[in-house]
Amino acid sequence: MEKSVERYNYRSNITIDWCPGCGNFGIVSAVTQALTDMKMDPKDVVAVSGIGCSGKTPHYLNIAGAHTLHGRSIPYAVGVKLANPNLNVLVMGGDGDLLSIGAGHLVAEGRRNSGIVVLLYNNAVYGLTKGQAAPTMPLNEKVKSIPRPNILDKINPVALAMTSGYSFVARGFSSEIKQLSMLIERAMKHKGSAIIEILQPCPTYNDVNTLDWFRKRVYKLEDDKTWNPVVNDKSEEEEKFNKGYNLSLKWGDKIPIGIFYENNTVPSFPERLSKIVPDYIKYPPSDQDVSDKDGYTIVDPIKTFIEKEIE
Amino acid sequence: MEKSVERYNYRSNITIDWCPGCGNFGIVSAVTQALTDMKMDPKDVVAVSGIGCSGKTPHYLNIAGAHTLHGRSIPYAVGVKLANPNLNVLVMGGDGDLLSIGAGHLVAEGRRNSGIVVLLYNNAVYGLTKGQAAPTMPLNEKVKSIPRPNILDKINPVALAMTSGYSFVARGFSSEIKQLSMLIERAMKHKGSAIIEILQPCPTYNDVNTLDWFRKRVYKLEDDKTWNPVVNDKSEEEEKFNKGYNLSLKWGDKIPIGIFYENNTVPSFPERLSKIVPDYIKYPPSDQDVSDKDGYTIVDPIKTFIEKEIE
Amino acid sequence: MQETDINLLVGGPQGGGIDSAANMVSMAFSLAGYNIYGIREYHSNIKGRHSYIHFRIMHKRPRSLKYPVDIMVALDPDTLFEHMFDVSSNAKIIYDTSFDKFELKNARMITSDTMESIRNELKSRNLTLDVHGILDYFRSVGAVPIAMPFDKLINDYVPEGPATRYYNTLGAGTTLAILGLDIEHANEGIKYAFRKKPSVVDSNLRVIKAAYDYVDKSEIKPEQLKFYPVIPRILLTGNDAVAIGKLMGGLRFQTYYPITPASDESTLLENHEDIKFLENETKNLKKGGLVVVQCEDELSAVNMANGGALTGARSATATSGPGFSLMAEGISFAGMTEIPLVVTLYQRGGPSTGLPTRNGQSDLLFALNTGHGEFPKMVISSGDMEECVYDAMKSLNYAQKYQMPVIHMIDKTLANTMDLVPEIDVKRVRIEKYRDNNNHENYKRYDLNTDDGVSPYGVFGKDVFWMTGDEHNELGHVTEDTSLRDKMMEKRMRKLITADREIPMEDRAILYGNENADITYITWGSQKSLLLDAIDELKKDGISANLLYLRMFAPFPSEYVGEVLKKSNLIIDVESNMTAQAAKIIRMNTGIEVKSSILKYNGRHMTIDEVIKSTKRIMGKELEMVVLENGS
Amino acid sequence: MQETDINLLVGGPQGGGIDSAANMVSMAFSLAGYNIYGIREYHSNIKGRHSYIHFRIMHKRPRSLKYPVDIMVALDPDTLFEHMFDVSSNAKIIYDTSFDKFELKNARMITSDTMESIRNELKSRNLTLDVHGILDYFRSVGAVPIAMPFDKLINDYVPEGPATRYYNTLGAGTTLAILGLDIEHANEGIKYAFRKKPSVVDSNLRVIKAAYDYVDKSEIKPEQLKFYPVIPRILLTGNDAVAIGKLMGGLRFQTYYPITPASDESTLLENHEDIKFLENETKNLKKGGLVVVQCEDELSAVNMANGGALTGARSATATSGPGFSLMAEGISFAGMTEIPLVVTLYQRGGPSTGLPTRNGQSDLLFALNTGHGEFPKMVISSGDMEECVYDAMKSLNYAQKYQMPVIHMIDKTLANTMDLVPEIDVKRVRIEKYRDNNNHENYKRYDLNTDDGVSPYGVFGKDVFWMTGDEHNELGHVTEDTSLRDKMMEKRMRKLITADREIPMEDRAILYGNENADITYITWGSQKSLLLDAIDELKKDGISANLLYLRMFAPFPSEYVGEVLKKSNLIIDVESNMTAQAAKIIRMNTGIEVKSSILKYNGRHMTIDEVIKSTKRIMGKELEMVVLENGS
Ligand SMILES: Cc1ncc(C[n+]2csc(CCOP(=O)(O)OP(=O)(O)O)c2C)c(N)n1
Ligand SMILES: Cc1ncc(C[n+]2csc(CCOP(=O)(O)OP(=O)(O)O)c2C)c(N)n1
Ligand code: SF4
Ligand code: SF4
Ligand SMILES: [Mg+2]
Ligand SMILES: [Mg+2]
Repeated sequence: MEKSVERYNYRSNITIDWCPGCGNFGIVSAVTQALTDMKMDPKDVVAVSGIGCSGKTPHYLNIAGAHTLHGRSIPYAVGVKLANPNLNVLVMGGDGDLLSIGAGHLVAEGRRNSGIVVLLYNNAVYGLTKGQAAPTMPLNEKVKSIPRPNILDKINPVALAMTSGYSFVARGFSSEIKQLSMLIERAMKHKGSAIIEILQPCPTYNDVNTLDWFRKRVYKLEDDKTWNPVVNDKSEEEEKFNKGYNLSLKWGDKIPIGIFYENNTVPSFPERLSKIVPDYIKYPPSDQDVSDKDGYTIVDPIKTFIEKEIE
Repeated sequence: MEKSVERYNYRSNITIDWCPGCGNFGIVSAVTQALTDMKMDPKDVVAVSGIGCSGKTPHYLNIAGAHTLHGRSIPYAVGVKLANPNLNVLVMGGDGDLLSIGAGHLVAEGRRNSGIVVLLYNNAVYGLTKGQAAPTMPLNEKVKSIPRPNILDKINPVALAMTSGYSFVARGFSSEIKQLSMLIERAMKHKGSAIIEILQPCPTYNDVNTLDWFRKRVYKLEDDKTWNPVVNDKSEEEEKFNKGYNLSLKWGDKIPIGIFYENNTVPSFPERLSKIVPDYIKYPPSDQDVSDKDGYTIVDPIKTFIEKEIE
Repeated sequence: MQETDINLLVGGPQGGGIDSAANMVSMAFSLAGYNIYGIREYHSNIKGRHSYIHFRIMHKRPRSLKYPVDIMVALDPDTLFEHMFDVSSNAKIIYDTSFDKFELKNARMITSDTMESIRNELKSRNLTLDVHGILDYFRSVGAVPIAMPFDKLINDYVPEGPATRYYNTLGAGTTLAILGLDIEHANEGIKYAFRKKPSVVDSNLRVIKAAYDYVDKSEIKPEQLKFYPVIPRILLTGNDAVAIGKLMGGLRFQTYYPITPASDESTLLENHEDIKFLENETKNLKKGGLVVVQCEDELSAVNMANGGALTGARSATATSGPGFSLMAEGISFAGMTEIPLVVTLYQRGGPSTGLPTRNGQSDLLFALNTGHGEFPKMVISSGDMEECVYDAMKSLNYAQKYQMPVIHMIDKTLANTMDLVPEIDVKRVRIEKYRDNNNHENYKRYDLNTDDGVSPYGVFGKDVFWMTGDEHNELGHVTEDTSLRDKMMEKRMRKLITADREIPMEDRAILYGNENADITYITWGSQKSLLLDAIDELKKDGISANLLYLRMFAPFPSEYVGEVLKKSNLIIDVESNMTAQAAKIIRMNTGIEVKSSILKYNGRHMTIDEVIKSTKRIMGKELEMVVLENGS
Repeated sequence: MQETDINLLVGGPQGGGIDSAANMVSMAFSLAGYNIYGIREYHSNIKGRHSYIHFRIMHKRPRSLKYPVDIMVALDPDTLFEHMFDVSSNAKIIYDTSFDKFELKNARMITSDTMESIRNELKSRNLTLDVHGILDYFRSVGAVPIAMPFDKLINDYVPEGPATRYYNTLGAGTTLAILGLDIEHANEGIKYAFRKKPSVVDSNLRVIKAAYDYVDKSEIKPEQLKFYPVIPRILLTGNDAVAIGKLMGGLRFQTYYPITPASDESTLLENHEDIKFLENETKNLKKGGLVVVQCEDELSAVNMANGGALTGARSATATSGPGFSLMAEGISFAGMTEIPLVVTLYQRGGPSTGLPTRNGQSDLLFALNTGHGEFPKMVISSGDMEECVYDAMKSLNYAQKYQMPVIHMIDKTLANTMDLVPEIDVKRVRIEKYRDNNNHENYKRYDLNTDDGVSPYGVFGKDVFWMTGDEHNELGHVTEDTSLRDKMMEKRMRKLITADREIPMEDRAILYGNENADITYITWGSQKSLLLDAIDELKKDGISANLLYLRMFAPFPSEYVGEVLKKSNLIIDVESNMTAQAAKIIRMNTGIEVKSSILKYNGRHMTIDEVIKSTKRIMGKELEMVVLENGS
């Protein structure tokens, strides 16, 4: 994160093929804004996505991009991050991607805390497969793309992320670009794993949670100057966690956006690994020489696995 | 659940091959106790397990048993339950099974609320694969089967289940057989999906959370006569949920066991389906005739899919 | 007079109503007594990218599509560019006057790669890089561009707008008018296409009127179309046909996770959980609805379907490649524990996410060998609408009879084919149930005392028994005993021998045409009907061909296939994949190497013209393998 | 004097220290200059069920095991029953005096199925259903039961107890004493076996003394064992060997989810993240540790390894059947996006959970065809310790060079074989890296301008590029362009042709023995060394045999295999599966049908006696296919 660039265009020149009015446009703007503000070297940021409308995002950014498999963006991102902990890794995933088929990985990442930043695009539907209910759609809700009211209940992404152990948890809104870019920047600067639920209108399929619907409801947590969700000392943990969690359950006429919880006392996985794996940060797996100048192994199998030798 | 039997031996005659002192023995006792108390017709209860030491349980019970795949016990159980909602379906899964490889299904089942009962055997290790850390083992804990302190953090099963939407959430202890059998009975009588985390010593691999360790710490929630975690009206929901959730975070010198939360106001999936699928409870998928006396279909394809016909 | 044979292409932006246009055209023609056959091509995109329907309209039932087309309707300028090579001399090209000013470089939704080849093509012909250029090109080959003022016309008849919403109806309506269809048929087509959105029917009818009035007043001379009496038929896609077959076949529990091109089947079923029954003699039967569950992923879908089957419910799931990959473990479990599971596998362009909305037949070897370890499974494949219906029924039967997973393969082309199917025969396939257990006292789920390998099937709710994916004894308890292991392996595999013996050859492999032909085609899936048409065509050129059509890959009809091929002369394998998978399977089972092949893996449907041309190249020994390239 | 050739079996309850006994015996013999070869058999159970190690001890390196055994050590009564047919006349059977009173019906841990066959066996011989009966049986065949008072002996030397904890050492020590090994060797064996638990070394040494003293004072006459000079060797299992090879081969990122019999590899690696380097000339290199991640499941493991590889780190994962089934989608992704991924696949008894701790070779066709769609992958297989080491290195090389997934197959027998391997050659295999990208300005990840199909490999952290599992253009952006699609498919598949051309035949298929033999065996995996021994044995009987040993199934060396087999006389396929999968692959690729086969699918390791006997039955035309049954 030390390298930095001036005046770089973080948007690629690929035509965006999202529907007109899609909230994803705002997300792209917020991401490029954050990268611009941070003067991020494009080689140092990797965008990892799954499959869905959301999954197309990396192609629209002029940074390294991996558009992977439905539900598996987190494992890919963690692979990149742990093999090269010096990279900034952003996950861009749909609510179906991360909370349905990928929910197991989302939960597991809380325990790992690898230091990735997860952007969860919440449009309450499966966009790319034509509008089926996503796990963020409440029971009995009826949007235009489903033939009858939703028979499954919703999961609360902020509450789930907190319960799973993410050490930075926030919610943004795709039309509040300035706040969202601030949230992304904060998340990227946070050492452990961060997640930002992003409320995102899908005008094509979701005619309930529309742009206006959100506009009327969202309010910013940071507008309350007494709101301080940051834990820098274990003693504050329980209280701030409970506050953030209980707040996350609020949904209805007023929807809070902003940071719900940030805990700086939980070591990240790279920090944990550094204690075991020699020179992990200096020479991570991505950056090692594995052969000598003649091309032969540099590992001493006997010394490494010493107890196995006879004589 | 109407049929009932007197004096039935719910233990099968299969030799149990768990290690001496394993907490699983207590779980089997509690299950058979509950079934005995409920005079359950053995044909009406199905035990579904994944793979692990825990996964062997169904063979030791004299009720219908499906010993399925690692991590997939919940999908199997839901398949059985939704194809025949008149059955009582018990899931018996390890903490690795349900919280690691199966975590996605565990979370999804909260949204579905099919009416299954999940018994989560928490021994903090992967028993059958020789003692690796399970997702319930805290960060930095060192049990005898792992070579270095645990590098992953733990997930809290009660908190996760509540966040996911289970409408009955409890914790038991394998040596508190009477309470555990009561919890199982209560869970089985509950309409929505229920989960019981069961603290279970694994003397072979886990030398931290031993029988004594638990004995010293557990206390019963119901011993506090003011404790009432049952929601029968939506208005109580928020407060009781918050109480139960915050309590679930307590872990250490005192570990609460008992019911954390029961919400009777969430319709179960079979109840939701009954509104859409004709005669769902009376003639569920398991119990329909699909052909006439000559063996031909009884479905009228044209009338069913009417809009597809021309002329 | 030559038989009517119209090839039509309607193109426009994804989300721009191509589907409704297709439905409307199909219905209108069918009311005029015609048959239609159409295939949809579209991007993996919700709105904006190029999408089209390729149709063929004949009185006798068409079974294939053909390039070049006789009429093309361009609902956007992109269509003109994308299909520059797809029109015949004489073709009529209907487009909006306003496109005139459009420059190629502004066609944002044409992908850069395609853009580049169009640009090169126009440049090499010294044409301008805009609609003028492309129209010049069309004129140069003899085609007739017909410009219509889309917005003005629509605004005149539907002033409330927005006009863009009616481009599809205007384009389709104009086509019908030009082709000489009665406006009443067109109107009925509208009512059908918008049957679920009654509020828009009226305005669309007005647009039809606009189209007919316009053609009437213009210099265009409508065709003289002959009308035929109408016989009852159903307009089906492959997705529909499988759904209907499954329900008729007794399916009562379907699980799925959304995926193209499979989920249309599940969505259709989900909308018909309220089954309508035939009236005769079913009065006293236990009749209920269908349960369809949208799962959290495909791991859940396959295993939940397995769970449902344990109660005796006929259970199935449907998916395509990526989801199928996730089902391997659950299929192996079904094989081991002898669960009647049906998986409908809709193939799309692979590998990985691949071409998610395009055609492919590249999952055959995977399906055949899917899941770790050795266990019996059946793999069957359908090639036309009727097969989709009846094979879906048979799949459920096979699963029940032989207590094993049955993989029913459909390709995307077939799934998205629109075909008018004569009435469905409810007595064609008898429903066969699992072998019932009548020993509830001492029930052994895996009774070894069985000649055919099939043990009675007890179900949860009626019997107490055990089952496990571990090797097990007759009671379903875990065992590691060596001799019991051998017996159980042999019992399970024996069921495949039983199936091989019992299932009639016409359900497994069929030789269409004359035994002693010059050419023997081999194929499976959606190319079936195309090759049948091709054989007819070739006959006109004095070439005799027959078709060895494969419907079942496991158990494979080795002997029959071997016998047919031993007698064949030039054998040509036709598949929508790169590695000629069916040919490999044939060699594995018979030793016979099929040397010539016509393959296509660009994701688009095969057309009869390219197949015939390639056949002739192979006959002329110009090439052994031809890769087909048609399609945009 | 005949060469020493001792077959030994140590059996006892799972968790009863069989492993330590095995390690101790191996080390002791190796210090006496011998070689050992052993295989462990155990239930899927933590404590209590029957487990055993089958050993062979020779001066020259043994490569197979043989029944009947010459010595059997029974640490529990179950062992006596389970192995009633496994001892030779003359065999010595060491057991605890207290077993004498034991009745078969009290052997709770013998599964009911096995129990039943033992019971029937004893009954048919009119023997009592207890230890007396089984001892009578042993005596009747000429074997010599040696009863020892286990508890008393141990209590005398290790009064602090508990005695049961030392049964293993006592049994093993007695064996060594009887076989004439020096007590010093036995003591060294103890130190090795308990090197990680130094606190118990002393008490175990005392038990060794107890054993030697006992034999000394008894009437048993120890063998006269010749001692040889010791050469340096390493005691390896297949799991160890692969781990070592991977690390030497440059592996720096390994992901896994626990599963038998794969996770021992990952656990070993996890305990050696602190790599020790060779000293010469590596001073200025960038050296760091190994990262091993225990994942939440196999979906995560395979995809996380893919992710790691995107940074340039050599990445791999390891699993067995059920986990491998879950990896299909990730492997298809690696094929599509050209990721160098290595998956070590440890085969166990399938299908489904199957026989989780037993042997099988039933995942070959699945591995070869895994993942939806068509993409290049390599499938290689190892058959002995050295191959495990060097093939693991080569797998990483192939993955890097050809940018595709490489599946490296090991079977459970090999994974759990204990073998003394002469020093590892660090210069045997050169490390080959991916083709570096040196155009950082205009980098095209999937540059089509490549003859061999291989484009330069850029990595995250050094290059900005894109990649997707959708079909893509050279930059890695999604495309659905038809001609680009064809080019990309062809580019990817071309890499397999390149690999086929470049990789030397000895890494793919080897003909061992005389070209013109009466019999040609075909095999792969752990039967390799057994068949090499068998060929030697048969020679003694005047039968000439050779072995076509297969190491690489994709790309398959069709031509070579075809040529060899065309010249062969009687071809016998030897595999640990039911459907002769390698033979099927041979037929698919060469058309040649292999008619005779020796197959085993009861989950136990093959032994040379049963293979030789079966060979003779096949030669005598008694049978075409023989199913082997040895093992408990
Ligand atoms: C294994 C697998 N299953 C299913 C699919 C089909 N699929 C593609 S996108 C998608 C869901 C998209 O929804 P979401 O993740 O919410 O993203 P959105 O489109 O709403 O941004 C699905 C199910 C797939 N590609 N892979
Ligand atoms: C797909 C798959 N991956 C891995 C395994 C190996 N496996 C068997 S049991 C087990 C874990 C057992 O741990 P847990 O679920 O906690 O159950 P316990 O033994 O502790 O009761 C694993 C990983 C498997 N059977 N299937
Ligand atoms: S379908 Fe919804 S989420 Fe997808 S691009 Fe369109 S508006 Fe956006
Ligand atoms: S390993 Fe642990 S959980 Fe498994 S049977 Fe033994 S004590 Fe019980
Ligand atoms: Mg979404
Ligand atoms: Mg556990």
